[in-house]
Amino acid sequence: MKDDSRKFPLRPELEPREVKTPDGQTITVDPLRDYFCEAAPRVHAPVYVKIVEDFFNWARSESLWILGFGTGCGAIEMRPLMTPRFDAYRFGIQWRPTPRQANLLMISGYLSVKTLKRAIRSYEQMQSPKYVVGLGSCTINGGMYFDSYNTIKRLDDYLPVDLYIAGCMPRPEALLKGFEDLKKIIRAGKAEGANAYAENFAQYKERQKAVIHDWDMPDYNW
Amino acid sequence: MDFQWIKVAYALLTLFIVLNYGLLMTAVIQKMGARAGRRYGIRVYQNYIDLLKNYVLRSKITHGYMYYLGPVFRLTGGIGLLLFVPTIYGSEMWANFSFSGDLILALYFVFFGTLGMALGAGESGHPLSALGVSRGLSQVTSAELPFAIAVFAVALQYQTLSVTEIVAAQQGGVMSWTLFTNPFAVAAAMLGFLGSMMRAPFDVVLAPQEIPIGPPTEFHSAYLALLQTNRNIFPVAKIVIYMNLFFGGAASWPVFGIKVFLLYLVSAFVGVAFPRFRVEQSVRFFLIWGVPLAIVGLYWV
Amino acid sequence: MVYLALATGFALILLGLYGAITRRNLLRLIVGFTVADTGTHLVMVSVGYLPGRTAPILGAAVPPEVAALRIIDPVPQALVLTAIVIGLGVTALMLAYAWRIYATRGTLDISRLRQLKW
Amino acid sequence: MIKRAIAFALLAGLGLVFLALWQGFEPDPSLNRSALYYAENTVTDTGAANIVAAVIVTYRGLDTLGEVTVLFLTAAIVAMVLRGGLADSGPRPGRWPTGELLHTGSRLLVPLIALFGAYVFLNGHLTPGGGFQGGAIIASAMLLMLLTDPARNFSHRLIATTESVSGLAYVAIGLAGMALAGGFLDNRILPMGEFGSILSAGAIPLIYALIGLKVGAEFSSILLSLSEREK
Amino acid sequence: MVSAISIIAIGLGAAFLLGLMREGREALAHALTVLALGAMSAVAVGWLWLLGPGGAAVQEITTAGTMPPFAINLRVGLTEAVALVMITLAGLASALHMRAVLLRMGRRAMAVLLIAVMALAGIVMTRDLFNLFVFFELAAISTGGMVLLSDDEDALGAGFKYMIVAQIVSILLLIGIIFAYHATGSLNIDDMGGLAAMGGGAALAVFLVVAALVLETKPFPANGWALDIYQAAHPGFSAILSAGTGTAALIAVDKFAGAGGAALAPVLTGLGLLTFVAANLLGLAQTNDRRLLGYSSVAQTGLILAVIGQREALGESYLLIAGGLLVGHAIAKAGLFWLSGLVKGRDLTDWATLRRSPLLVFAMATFLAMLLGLPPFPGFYAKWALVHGLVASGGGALVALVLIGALIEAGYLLRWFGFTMKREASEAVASTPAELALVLAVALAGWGAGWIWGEVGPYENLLRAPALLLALAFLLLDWLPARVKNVAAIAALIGGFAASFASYDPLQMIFAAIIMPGGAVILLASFYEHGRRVGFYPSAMLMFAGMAMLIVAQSSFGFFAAWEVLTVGSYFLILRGKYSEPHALSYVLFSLGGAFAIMAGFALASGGMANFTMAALAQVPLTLAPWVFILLALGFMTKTAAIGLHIWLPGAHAEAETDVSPMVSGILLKAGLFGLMVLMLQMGSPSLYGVKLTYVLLWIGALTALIGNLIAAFQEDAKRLLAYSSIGQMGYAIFGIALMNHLGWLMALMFVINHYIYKSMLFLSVGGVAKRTGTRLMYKMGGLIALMPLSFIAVLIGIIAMSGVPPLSGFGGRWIFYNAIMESDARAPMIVIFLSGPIAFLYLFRLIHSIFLGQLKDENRRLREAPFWIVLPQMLYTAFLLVFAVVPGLALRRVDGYLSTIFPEHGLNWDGLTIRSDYGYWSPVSVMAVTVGIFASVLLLLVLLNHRAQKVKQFNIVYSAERPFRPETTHFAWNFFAPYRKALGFLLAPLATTFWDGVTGSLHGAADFLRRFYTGDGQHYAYHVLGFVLVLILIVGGGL
Repeated sequence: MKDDSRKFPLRPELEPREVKTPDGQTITVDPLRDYFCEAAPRVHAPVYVKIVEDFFNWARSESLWILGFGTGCGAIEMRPLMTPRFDAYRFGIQWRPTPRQANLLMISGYLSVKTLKRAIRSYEQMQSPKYVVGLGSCTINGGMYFDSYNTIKRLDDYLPVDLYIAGCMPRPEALLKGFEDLKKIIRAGKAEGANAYAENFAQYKERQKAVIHDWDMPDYNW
Repeated sequence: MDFQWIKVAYALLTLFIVLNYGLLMTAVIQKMGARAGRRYGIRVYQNYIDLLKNYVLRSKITHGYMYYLGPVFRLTGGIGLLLFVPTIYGSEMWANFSFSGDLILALYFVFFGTLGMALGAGESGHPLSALGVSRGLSQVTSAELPFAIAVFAVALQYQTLSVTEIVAAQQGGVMSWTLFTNPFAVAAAMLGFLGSMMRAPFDVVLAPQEIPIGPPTEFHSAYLALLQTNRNIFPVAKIVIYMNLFFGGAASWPVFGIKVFLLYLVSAFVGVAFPRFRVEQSVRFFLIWGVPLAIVGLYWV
Repeated sequence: MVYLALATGFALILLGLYGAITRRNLLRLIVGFTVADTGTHLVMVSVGYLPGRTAPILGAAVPPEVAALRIIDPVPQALVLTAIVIGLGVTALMLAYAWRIYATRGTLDISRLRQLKW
Repeated sequence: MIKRAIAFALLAGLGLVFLALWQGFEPDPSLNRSALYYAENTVTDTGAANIVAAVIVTYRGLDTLGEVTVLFLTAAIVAMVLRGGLADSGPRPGRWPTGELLHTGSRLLVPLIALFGAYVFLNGHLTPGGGFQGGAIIASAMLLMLLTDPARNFSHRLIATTESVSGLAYVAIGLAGMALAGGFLDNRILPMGEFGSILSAGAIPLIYALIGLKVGAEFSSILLSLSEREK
Repeated sequence: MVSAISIIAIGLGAAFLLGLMREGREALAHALTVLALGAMSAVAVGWLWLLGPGGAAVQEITTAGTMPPFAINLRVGLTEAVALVMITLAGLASALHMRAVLLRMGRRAMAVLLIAVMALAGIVMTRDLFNLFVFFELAAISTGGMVLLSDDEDALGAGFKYMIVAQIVSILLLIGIIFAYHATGSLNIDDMGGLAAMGGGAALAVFLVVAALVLETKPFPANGWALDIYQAAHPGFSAILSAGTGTAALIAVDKFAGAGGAALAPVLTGLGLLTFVAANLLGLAQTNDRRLLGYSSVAQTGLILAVIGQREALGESYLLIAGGLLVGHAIAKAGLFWLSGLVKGRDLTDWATLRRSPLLVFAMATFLAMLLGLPPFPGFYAKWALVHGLVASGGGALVALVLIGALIEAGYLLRWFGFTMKREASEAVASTPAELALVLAVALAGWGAGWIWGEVGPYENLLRAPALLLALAFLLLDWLPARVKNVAAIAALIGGFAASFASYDPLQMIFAAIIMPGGAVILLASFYEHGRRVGFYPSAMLMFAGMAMLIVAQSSFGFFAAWEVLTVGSYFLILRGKYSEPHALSYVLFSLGGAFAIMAGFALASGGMANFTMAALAQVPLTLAPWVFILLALGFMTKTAAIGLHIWLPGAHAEAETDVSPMVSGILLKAGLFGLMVLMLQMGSPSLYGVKLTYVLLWIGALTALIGNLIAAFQEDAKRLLAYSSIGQMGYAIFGIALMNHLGWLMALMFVINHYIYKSMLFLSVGGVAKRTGTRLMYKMGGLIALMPLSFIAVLIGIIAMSGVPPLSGFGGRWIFYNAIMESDARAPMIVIFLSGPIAFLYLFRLIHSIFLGQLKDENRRLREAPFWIVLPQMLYTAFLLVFAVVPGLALRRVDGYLSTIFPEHGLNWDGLTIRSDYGYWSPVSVMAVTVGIFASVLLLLVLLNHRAQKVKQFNIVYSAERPFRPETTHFAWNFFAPYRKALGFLLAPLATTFWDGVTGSLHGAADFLRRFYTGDGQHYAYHVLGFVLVLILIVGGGL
């Protein structure tokens, strides 16, 4: 994306560059256009009949694959979920190392602006239907960092949050409860954050760019 | 040769049985692993849900044709392997398409899926996928050595390359299994088996987080679902070969179920007990332990 | 007598060659070869000598009828003449070379002519 | 030092070879078959009294032709070599003039020497002597002239012509022998004459005369070339 | 006809006439000189004609009307006539060549030239020993004169050194002559037969004469003077010195050899071979072209000297051999010296300037080929006959020396040719048309000589072989545009196949099919090339002709000739690559080494018999059989690049041009396989010390497969990867043949076809990609799948086929292979070959991944698909592979049937669509159907679910929530199998390379050390001469 109001110059590797081809011609490579897909996200409305869609939603709710991405101190509260004491696996929950295969993004605690960019990327690289859960007060209103220059205050402004789990920090038990609630939302067919994100794409981007000054990526990270 | 179309139906039935068996068995084994760690572990039907979820994801991307075809190759490899080997000894019905070729066909068909998957992972453009492929190929090719030599020892032992005939030669009691008639070859082959199961200590190929998860890093939705399907069929198909070659085969579905389960359990036990090898360590491991064992097995005949 | 001549000839050859292969000066070298040549010629005529006979020229002293018994072998004599002339030619040529070498190189030292080697 | 030692060793080895030859040498008690043939047949074949001359000019005529050629060749090469250096030699300061005495003496002697040379080569088939000896004597006349008057100009042309014409004539006689007599350089193309007389022995005197002229010219040419270098 | 003595008379007369000329009439003088030399040549040629085809009797010429021995006599027989023709023609041509310098130096120089030629003619003709001396002296003095013609300042020194040596020689000669005369009472050489047997002084005299005469042939080590002259003299004169003087000296030795008696022959042989080997070794260290030619002359003369020494042993073929070597050497050396006159610089690399003129390159190639004894030149027939003759007389060790020397000679001569073709060319050659015409005429004379030798020898005349003529015809067409020639070449290949189609047996048929139609398919790719492509088509057609002749060869000679032809053709082809100079050299050296082994093997097998059929290999006596087998197998395995002999292959195949790589890889390698097959077909499996040789071959094959594959996995260069893969694949093929059973051979034959197809295809694809990307390094490519889809498909199909994954045709090969080894009980090599099997996957995957998958680079973003003509053959191969995968029976069944006639046991059964062996079964159609069925179903499912997938671009990958930096850093390709290297890297130690480097290094070191012997000091040379004589006398005397 070319934006004249850009406050920070593009990284050198993203600047358009002149390249000599093997047969001697000179061509221009614009990395942002040539290396990244520019298409905008689509809305994927439920297309099957209600009963089938319900069945699918049930399956989705019982197979929550979390992206192993810890943004803040809350990440430490997620580890015990794998231990014998909490054993989240029995609820169909597991961690995946790649956003392509995950469908639940846990924002575990405060989110600095720098990390926000990564979170957005990761979220956009997940496949819908996908869900966002905000962990702790920091994602709700900034929490104890409400006056920090460097954290975002309201996660929902930037990513479509399906569920918040309050607390500072919430205990693993709270998380388990949170997953139960999320499952309910999914089963009810109300966890359509991905579609909301696609529908209100422009607004989301506006808000994201308002805080991320060195925006050096395409609008949507496929 | 007259081909009977009913064989297709039998094949589909075999496939159905094996798929379900695989899904359940892997869940059970995972659960056993969890129990060993004092957890409940996943639900027995969890694999079905995951599979279904992945099949019906709404959005998907593609990196190109080979990326698209990679999982197809992979699953074709798994299904093909299953169908080219007689599943149940002595049954025309469950011999499936084994009339197409013998043991050699099965051995080489293993690579069909591997190659396709590697190509698909390659086209995803992810360097870590390629890294995973590099590790996987290095490891698999060396794990293949003791296995191939052992297989050859068995073929020499029974003077045939036909799987059915090899199983036939092992009938007549436990003591006529290859396991007892040529223990070294079997030991070597089992080392190779461990190497090809992608379980610890040979799972650095998929090393989660380090190279996210290796070759399938970019795969998702139905692609991943196909791979998952394959992960439930392919090991079973592979174990069927081992079972037929070394453990007397199976004359009925219950025997089949038990033997496959036990063999699978071997790799699971080893996996629980041992840490990871680096790739070059596993390559050396197979060359230092696997190959000599296999050679002893070969000369044993 | 003939042995003495022969020995002298051989000695001359050796002497001449010794000079030719140890002296560095081109002119001395040529002289050495001339000496050796002379020795060769001496050897040649000595070989053709038959004790107690005379030169192979017929006439009053040696009538043709008895020539076979009276004359020495004429062939080496003929050969030596040729050899002498050829030796002369070679010597002249070497001298000319020596002159030319001196003119272009300014030296008569054979060890300085080692530009071509290996 | 090493060089000397090597030279010594090598020559000692050669000396041993010579010693073996010397020890094994046994003078022939009688003429060998070649010599015997010449002794018995020279007169009838060639009519020459000097058997050596007959051998040189006739039986081994090809050698002699080669010999003459050697001189011709040497003369040509020496001229070539010396001419090549002409450019860089430059003019040299004049010499002291040679005295009147020398001039006169040489003028007196030169014709005599030349005449003697001619005598020697013309009688080559009868008495000791021959073309080479005669030619050398003629060349000594030349040498005398050069010594007495280094500044004197000689006609190269004349010398060269003499050289070439006599050489050509020699070759022609040789070919004539092929056409008219028994083979190349057969001397019987001319009448044999009376044994012992000056006009006998077929072409031998003629050939010797040609050789004499040629050798004289060639020696002169070589001397001239060498002396001109000194001017 | 005028008497031959008129050669002497004319020479002398003209020389004297020149004396009459005035200064300033040089042009006239030159005309006279040329006229005289022309007349001399005419007489010589006339006599050659009379004595040769005319069948006239030997001419005795007497002088002075007196019979020998009392007068000098001359003799002209066939040998003399040949020598006279060479000498006079060399003189004539040199007079023309040296026109400028002769005009400058004047009539005297011309007279000297005339006399030199005359003297050489005299040496040849005379039968009188002293007369011989006179002519030698004339020759020596005139040499002294001719040296002065040079512009080189150092010529003076060289001339003087020469005079020193000449003086010593003449003294020795005179002493020898006079004592010989003393002993025999005659000067006639004919009277001196067996003189040495008299012992004492006579023997010493003989040895002195022999030593002096031999010294004239410039034997090692007493030849420093000669080299200085070669280096310093005017090349025109060097030509005479080499072609004329050398010839004359050899004739003189030959004449007098009879006097030396039996003891002399081995000495001459030893001396000759010592000279041959040593001079060639010394030649290795040379950079000055003329000195190099000098060494080569010395060496060749030495070889002929050795032949003279073996005259008795060689019997009837003596003349053919000595003459062939002599004529070949004379023509070639004269031509090369004249060529060196056209080249300004004196360094070997300066010869690159010749490249500007294809005609001169042709001439140079001709000359070098003549020197090396390549077909169809006289030296080829001579070398073949020599080796056979030596073997017949039990001189096996001599054969080894001859061949080693020849190989070293090939080393420096071809290195020089490589320089000429590949080094930086300065300015164009400034040659006048006359000079050009002269050189070309000499080159053509070489071809003519080749024809004559072919006619008179007891072998087939190669220049009558239609295939070879067809290839040579392309030399004449070389001025046409490349595309026209390409059409002609394809037509020739197809036509050749159609013409001989019916006469092949199935084994030949398989090879013929890949050679001719197969070659034509590859040639389709050549349509891509524009311009004239000078030299490509003659070379390629030469290779194809050689291959075509090879497979139908009946006699060992025909087989070997074909082998050489294809080697030469492929060498020129490989040399065309941009950076292929060193690789082409090592290729041709290995090939020639192999060829020599083959020649020795055939000679051993035939016991020296000239006409030996291939079928007679079966009757080789049991004691010899293993050695024959080893030699022949070794020779063939240089071509298949078996382990240890493989180091030439990667470079040669990788650096060759795009359309050449598939030819040399897909087709040329099969020549070695064919040879091995024929060998084993005829000889079976002989045993040596109780070890079956085929068992050794099994090991070689297995190790080759292992190492070839392993190294391939670690290559970064795509073409090198394929090249190493070829090595590995050839290992498989050798393994298959060495199994010596039905299925092993079936596999090998299948493999011949399959390897041709997929290796050609892969080389073309990779070549096309390399053409577009401008690099062969795979890690610089990547992501080309979308830009070059057709190439990708070709590579994909190729690697699937090659790795043996069902359902494509490669699997058939594997299946047969496993069945084949089931029958064999050689388990240990089997294990090794198992090890190598899976490694193929590694490099194949790497090939396709690094090039086509992964990240596309900046500079490659706008690439187009490879050129149409390069893609077209690939698509044909793809189609063929697919068809072949379903119905392998098309070819397999016929081959199987044929093999049943050789190995009746354990064949295949054809049961409908299923193929059955004794052990297993395989139904290609079912495999294909099942696989395609499953694949289609699964694909359908995937398309159903994912048909709306969003196509993303190359950086749209998950990257730990970051994004890739640049494609270069995101493409994982370099050192792709790093873990494997860690584990197995020790196997990659370049042992073979180190070994061969050591060999060449020590040869070069030896040469560099040895040549310090030639200090350049004239007196040292005198020592050498004296020492040489003494040692010679010691040796011969000791033998008395």
